[in-house]
Amino acid sequence: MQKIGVFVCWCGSNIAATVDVKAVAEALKSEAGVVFSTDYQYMCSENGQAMIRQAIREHGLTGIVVCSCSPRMHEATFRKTAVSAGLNPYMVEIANIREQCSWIHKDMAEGTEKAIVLARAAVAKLHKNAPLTAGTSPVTKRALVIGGGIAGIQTALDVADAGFEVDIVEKAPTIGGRMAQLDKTFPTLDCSACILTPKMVEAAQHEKINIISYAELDSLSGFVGNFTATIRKKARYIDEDKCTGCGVCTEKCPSRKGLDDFNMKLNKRGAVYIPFAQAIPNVAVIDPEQCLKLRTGKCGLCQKVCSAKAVNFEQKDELIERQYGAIVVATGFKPIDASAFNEYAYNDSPDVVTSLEFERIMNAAGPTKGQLVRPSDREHPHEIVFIQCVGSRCTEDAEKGKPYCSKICCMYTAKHAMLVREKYPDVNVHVFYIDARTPGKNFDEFYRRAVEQYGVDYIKGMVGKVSVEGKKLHVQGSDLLNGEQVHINADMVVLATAIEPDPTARALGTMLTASMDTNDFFTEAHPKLRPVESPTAGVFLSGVAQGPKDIPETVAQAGAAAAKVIGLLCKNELTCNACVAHANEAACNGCSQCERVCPYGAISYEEREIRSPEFRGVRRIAVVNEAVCQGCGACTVTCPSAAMDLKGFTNSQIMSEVDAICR
Amino acid sequence: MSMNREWTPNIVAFCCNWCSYAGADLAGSGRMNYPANVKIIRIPCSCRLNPMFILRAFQRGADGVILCGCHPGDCHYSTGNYYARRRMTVLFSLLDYMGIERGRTRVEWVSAAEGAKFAATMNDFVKTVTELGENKKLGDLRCKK
Amino acid sequence: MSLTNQVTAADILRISGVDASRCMQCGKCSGACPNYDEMDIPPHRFAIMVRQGRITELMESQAIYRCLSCFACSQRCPRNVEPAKLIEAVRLTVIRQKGQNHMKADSIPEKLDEKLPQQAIVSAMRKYSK
Amino acid sequence: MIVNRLQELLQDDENLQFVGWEKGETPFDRTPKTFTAETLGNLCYDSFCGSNLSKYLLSQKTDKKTVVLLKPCDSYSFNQLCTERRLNRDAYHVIGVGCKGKIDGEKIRKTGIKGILSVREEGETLKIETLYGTTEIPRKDVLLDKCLACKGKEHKCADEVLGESEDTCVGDKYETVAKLEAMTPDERFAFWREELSKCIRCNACRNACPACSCIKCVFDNPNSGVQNKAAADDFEENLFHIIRAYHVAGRCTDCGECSRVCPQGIPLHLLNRKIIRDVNEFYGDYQAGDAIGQRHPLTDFTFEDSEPNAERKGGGK
Repeated sequence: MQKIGVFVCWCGSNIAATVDVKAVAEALKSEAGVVFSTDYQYMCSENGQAMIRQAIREHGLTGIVVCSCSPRMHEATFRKTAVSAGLNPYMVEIANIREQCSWIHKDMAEGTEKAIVLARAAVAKLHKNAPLTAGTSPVTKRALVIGGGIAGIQTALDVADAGFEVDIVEKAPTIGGRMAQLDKTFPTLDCSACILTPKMVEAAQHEKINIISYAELDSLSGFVGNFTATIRKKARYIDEDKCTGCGVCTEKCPSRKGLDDFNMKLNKRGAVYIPFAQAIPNVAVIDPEQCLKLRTGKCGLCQKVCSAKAVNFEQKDELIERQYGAIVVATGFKPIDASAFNEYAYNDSPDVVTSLEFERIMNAAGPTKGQLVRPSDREHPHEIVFIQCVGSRCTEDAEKGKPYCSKICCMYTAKHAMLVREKYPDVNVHVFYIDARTPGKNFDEFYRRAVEQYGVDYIKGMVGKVSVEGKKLHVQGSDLLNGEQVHINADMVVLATAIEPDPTARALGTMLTASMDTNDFFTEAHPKLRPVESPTAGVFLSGVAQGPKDIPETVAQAGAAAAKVIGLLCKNELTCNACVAHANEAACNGCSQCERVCPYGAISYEEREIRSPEFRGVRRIAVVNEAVCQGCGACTVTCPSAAMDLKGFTNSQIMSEVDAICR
Repeated sequence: MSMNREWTPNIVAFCCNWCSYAGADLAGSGRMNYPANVKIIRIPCSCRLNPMFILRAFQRGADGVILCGCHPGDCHYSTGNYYARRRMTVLFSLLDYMGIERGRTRVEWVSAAEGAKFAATMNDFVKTVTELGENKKLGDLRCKK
Repeated sequence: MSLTNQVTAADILRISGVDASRCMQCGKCSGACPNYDEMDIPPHRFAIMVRQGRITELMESQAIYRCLSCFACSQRCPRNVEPAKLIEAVRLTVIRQKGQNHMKADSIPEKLDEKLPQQAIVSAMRKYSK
Repeated sequence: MIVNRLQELLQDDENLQFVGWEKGETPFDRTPKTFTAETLGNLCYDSFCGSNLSKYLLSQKTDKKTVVLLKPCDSYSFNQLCTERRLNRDAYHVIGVGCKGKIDGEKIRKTGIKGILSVREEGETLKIETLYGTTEIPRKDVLLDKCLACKGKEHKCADEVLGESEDTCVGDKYETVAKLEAMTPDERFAFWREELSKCIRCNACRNACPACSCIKCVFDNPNSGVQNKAAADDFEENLFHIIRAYHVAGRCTDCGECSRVCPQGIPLHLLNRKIIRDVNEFYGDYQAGDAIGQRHPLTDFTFEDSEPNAERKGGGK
């Protein structure tokens, strides 16, 4: 039997004006288990707290009920008070007689009656309370960043600068990501490589950063602070430590059939290649699909010409297992496949290109050395049509495309249009757009410059059809503002294709038990207040993996994610939530239903020796990882045998409250 | 004490800790009136509400039971209210099927900012249950006549 | 003959099964329309006018007869609004009210010209006779 | 035929055990039973083997490989128990046995036939030997109620199938549910009070139900807050059936055992069937036990699910 003390607060006149506090204290004296009951003007004041401490000691109280303001206000205060008098903090219950009683009722009798009921419910619950201890778990002081684009690089740099080790896992042979493929960046038009490559070098040279390139996460277990990751480092058939990046092998390779991914497959490359000049690591990689030696056993020319003896055809995939305290998802995006949009003749003409392809064409290190020429005949174009929203803003039930706005296309199209007009004033540029969306610092000014200074012809409306007519592309579209259909004979058409999460994201989300939306973007823990955290503790989000965004936003989010990671890693141990679920092994069926509704993947199962009146032997039992459980209670209701219960909000506690209220 | 007053229903309101309980607090800070016969029980999430709690409340004399939780999509635990929504849909339909008036059970999504909605919801719910009158059925839906 | 019965946007929704409010006025339909110059009301305006309830104007338009029913607009629409179905629905309401055919099978041969697509002839027969 | 096949299996592994039915004391009784090589001769399979062996398997676990006979409808329960990890699929050799609907002994009695000695099947006719001579009744007149809501002749889980099956479903199985939904709340309440007041709390429904298979029932669990403590707590007594129906929601395969075994003839399956109908209507068609590993609708959700408050006549449409 508990020995319970009841403390009724006046809160000045806030409570006392509509609740007869003395009558409440008096009425509670007759409740079973209540050995002490009193009232005071301000329970939360130092005097009030001293009164509680004294009562706990004098009467040997095992638990206290404070009838006062909302527990959201002072529950923490009174728990501390209890602790300082030697009670367990979870032996405190609050009856909310201010916000949910005195403030909403005007009649004294009514208010007093309700306050008594609320206090009784708190006493009834307290009878079933048990002391709880929040567990702790250690923190591995190393972070894993998945994805080596600008988002991943920035997060890694910020975390590493705070003194923590970071591993970047990048699936491509080099870090750099999409930003490395860009020519210029809006709205400042500075060269993408010029601002990215120094960061890549900084990451490579940082003593706390370890870049694991050409690798993917193979499996993951554990929980916040204690993840164990297995990383598959794919065979690149080149010894990374020996290769000097001299590039001799890439020149000598006789195979010339591989498509250059870095240049959006616009040109061919050898079977052994370095993605681009500033690649990091600056190490070659062999494409096993194209390599004659690996396919037929004949050739091996690269091995002969390599003075560093770095070529190793025997290399195998390597599995690396490491411990991490935090994981950052920075898997980025890819443009959607434009081939579904054949109304724009993407499949019919090489002169219809996507924006990222156009980016490579405009880039001095690209397939045309930066010369704006038509891919079909390498001739200089005179009329270019840009089409925006290709695959963006489509309804869910449309046969193709994405329902969201890809956010960056308006700006990069303005950038492309401007760059073309600046370098080649003889080229006419038309942009078909639905809405020009330019919210961002200096964004609208940038777009207006394209129109006003560079004379780009913006046409409000969509293109209905592009058809190949001889060497020309006949573009037929709407000019909604003029109320007419326009026809343009263009030399090139550039499609601002929607962006989508990288295809590896879905499997990664499953591995991390990090929730995703229907478009495979990672979901944030709270859309406004916790935008860089996944609901899964210890998993953080950086860059487009979470939703479409441009470079400045990505860098800002990368820094924010890093701050969250640092905040986690600088702790030596984590205090877990004390109100966690717990399975009663004697009643657990091991049926797996609770596991299915757990949003955190906190429930697993183990075979356990059970000795109960109903069962003797080894049985499958649910086990809750207390470091991961957040205490929502979804599992407790799914459990048909009530084996799963939630500490602090147990079935019998809530039942007792119900009984007290309905008495 | 209640002898001289006319009958008023006894209402149990289960509120999730993160949105609706805070919404109820906000109704209080805003001094928005709703009847005193609404008693709130705090649960961590709407998905913690076991149908047994509702049945128990009815059986012990509650005349109406309402669950308030975060709006779908805003759950603190990300998915709890989606499960609660399905569970309550099925339960309410079953109770209705057994003759318990639908008006005695309700789910309402109330955010931490919706103090006014909380008060309005409670006023409306109390009105509905008052019109239905005393709940004699569930306490009486027993195996022996 | 005047169009006496009031036709509402809801009627068009019911007949066509198309929710015109989903249209974002991108104009891709009108950009795709092969008979744009003949349409006094182009496809994208059908969507917005249905949404605004301006059905009578649509019923009095020439566009409902000039639409080739090639379905290019419906096929291209990124939001599944399917303007061709809206046009068809408006045309149907006219025919139902007038109680007569806009075109008779006998009058087709003289209207034929060799550029007319096969589909337009088939569609015309289906559209203009009850 | 079945026993022959089982003998064959014994030749490969003499340690096999078999779960089937055995003849009971009355002409209609068929009791679930585990057989060994020695007792296999007592195994019987005929038109009175209505009971669902899936649940029985839970109490018959051994290290030995078990051969189990499942009718098409039993296979759903078997799958569901495998989904819930209560049974290990690999531990069983499942023989799907043909079923053309099982006979309800009660229904034969209710026809007024007295002094029954034995029953013989001849095609679609039952020949009943009584103390007073032989009578005949059509087989289809005395099928179990659950057979009239047959889920089909397909075995959802079987390593081999012996014999032919037939879909004996007649009419709409939701007919009675719909009829109840169409009543006023007071009429519905009266109906259920009338039915549930017959309950003697014998727990036969709980014992027979393959979904109601908790190792420790919530009503026996002191931590549940609803444990039955005799007269001190009438909660269990009052609300047992609602809670039972809710606890098997999404997991009930509609096997009909609850009503079949109820000595008081309470149509308990009408509660489960209502939930099944609702779940199908709200969340799309779902059949518990269709396959192993399914995620049932109450442990799942979509963002667009309907709201609980929506007004539905009698909880129906």
